[in-house]
Amino acid sequence: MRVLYFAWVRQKVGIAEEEVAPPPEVADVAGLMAWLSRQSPGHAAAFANAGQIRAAVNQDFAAPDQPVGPADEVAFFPPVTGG
Amino acid sequence: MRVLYFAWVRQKVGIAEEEVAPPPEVADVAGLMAWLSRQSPGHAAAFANAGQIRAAVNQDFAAPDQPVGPADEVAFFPPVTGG
Amino acid sequence: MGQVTVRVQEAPFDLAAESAALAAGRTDIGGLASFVGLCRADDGLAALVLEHYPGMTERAIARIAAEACARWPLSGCTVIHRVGRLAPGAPIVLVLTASTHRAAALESCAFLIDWLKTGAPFWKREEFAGGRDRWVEAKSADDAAAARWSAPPPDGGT
Amino acid sequence: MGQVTVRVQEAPFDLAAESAALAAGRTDIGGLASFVGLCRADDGLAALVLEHYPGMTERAIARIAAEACARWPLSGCTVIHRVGRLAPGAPIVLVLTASTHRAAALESCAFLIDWLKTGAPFWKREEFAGGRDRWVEAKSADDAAAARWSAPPPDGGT
Repeated sequence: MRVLYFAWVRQKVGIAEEEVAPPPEVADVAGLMAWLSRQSPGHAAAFANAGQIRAAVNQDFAAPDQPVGPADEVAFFPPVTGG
Repeated sequence: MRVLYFAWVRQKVGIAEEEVAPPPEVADVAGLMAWLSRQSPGHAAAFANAGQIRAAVNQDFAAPDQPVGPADEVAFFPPVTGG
Repeated sequence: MGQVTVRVQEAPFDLAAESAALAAGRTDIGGLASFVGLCRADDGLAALVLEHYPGMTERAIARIAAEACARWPLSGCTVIHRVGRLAPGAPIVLVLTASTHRAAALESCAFLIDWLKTGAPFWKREEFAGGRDRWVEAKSADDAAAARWSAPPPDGGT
Repeated sequence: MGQVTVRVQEAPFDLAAESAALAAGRTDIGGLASFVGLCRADDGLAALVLEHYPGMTERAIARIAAEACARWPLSGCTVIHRVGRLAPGAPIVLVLTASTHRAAALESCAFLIDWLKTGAPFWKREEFAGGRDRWVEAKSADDAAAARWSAPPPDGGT
């Protein structure tokens, strides 16, 4: 599974993207966030306040209960501020 | 009193402007329209349907009861269609 | 009050140049909204001929622009209205508004074009192939559009 | 559906050229509305740095543009969003809409910029003199502005 980070989420995690292989019980966006937050102090800092994080699965905005699998591209980022 | 005509009002009257000296009892826009409509067949045609005519006194839109006097510039025209 | 520019002219206008002029030397403008009205070739139109009331036109537009500046916090606004004979596809009118915030720019731009349609002394005559022509009639939809800006018009305009 | 152009780029855009491209060869467009968002120098800003999610950005904007074309009878629309480092006063985003009727052009332009603020993956970081920087926080006012287009967003974007 490919995971991307943007803006301050990227800065806190310390990398822009990574390939991860979470265990099968990690089945949705919220589960993936919880699992990722245990991978390093940077990940923990980035995901400390889940309410400030938004996600996309395969380049569409995704809710916490959206399923994720090995073939997906999942991105985490702060609320968007374009325009 | 200077009177100006625009658009099809001008075409029906046949002139773009004229100096007029109505009698003293012509005291407002509506009175002036009634008096002008008796000045020529062109004037009569132009003012035949008063509801289709708008007026300005001294370059501000004016209601039928707006007073007019010898020093005023009065204009008659159809509803505006700019923009 | 913001910087107000009002012009009535036969010549075309330059949207980019007018935008640049409104924003020149400023770093407090967050949004520039514009509307350009164009001459449509409806029903085989050959040309649109615009007539206006020189003197009153500029007064009326300046008053509408001042009203926009009073209602919204504008850095400035520009209104340019062409007159004379215009071909299908030609630009007729430009409204340009600048503000710190986008909503003020967008809303005041809509306000200005709605009021220009009903509150400034312009008249359009359509010329068709073969010499037929007709005066454009005022639309009740335009009156309704202007009326939605709830408060009374800047002037007693209908 | 109208002609839709979406671009994400570092380079500046040319409002006049984009307007001309949208109206080229057509005589059925009555109104062109545009919005240009500019970088304000609030609080001594030295530069604004825009990051985005390549791939998703274009998808998200194209979906918002398609939604605009579905809601209003547009001849076309153009959305250009810049990324990278921008100086105060620099243009950031262009929204341009064309329609037979002015209300469709004006409303869809406001719709597009409101949704771009909340539905496309861009993030702004502000750099100040002396090296201090901060990420711009999302504004609840922007969510409210997008939400006023009553129907749900084109995507599940927050």
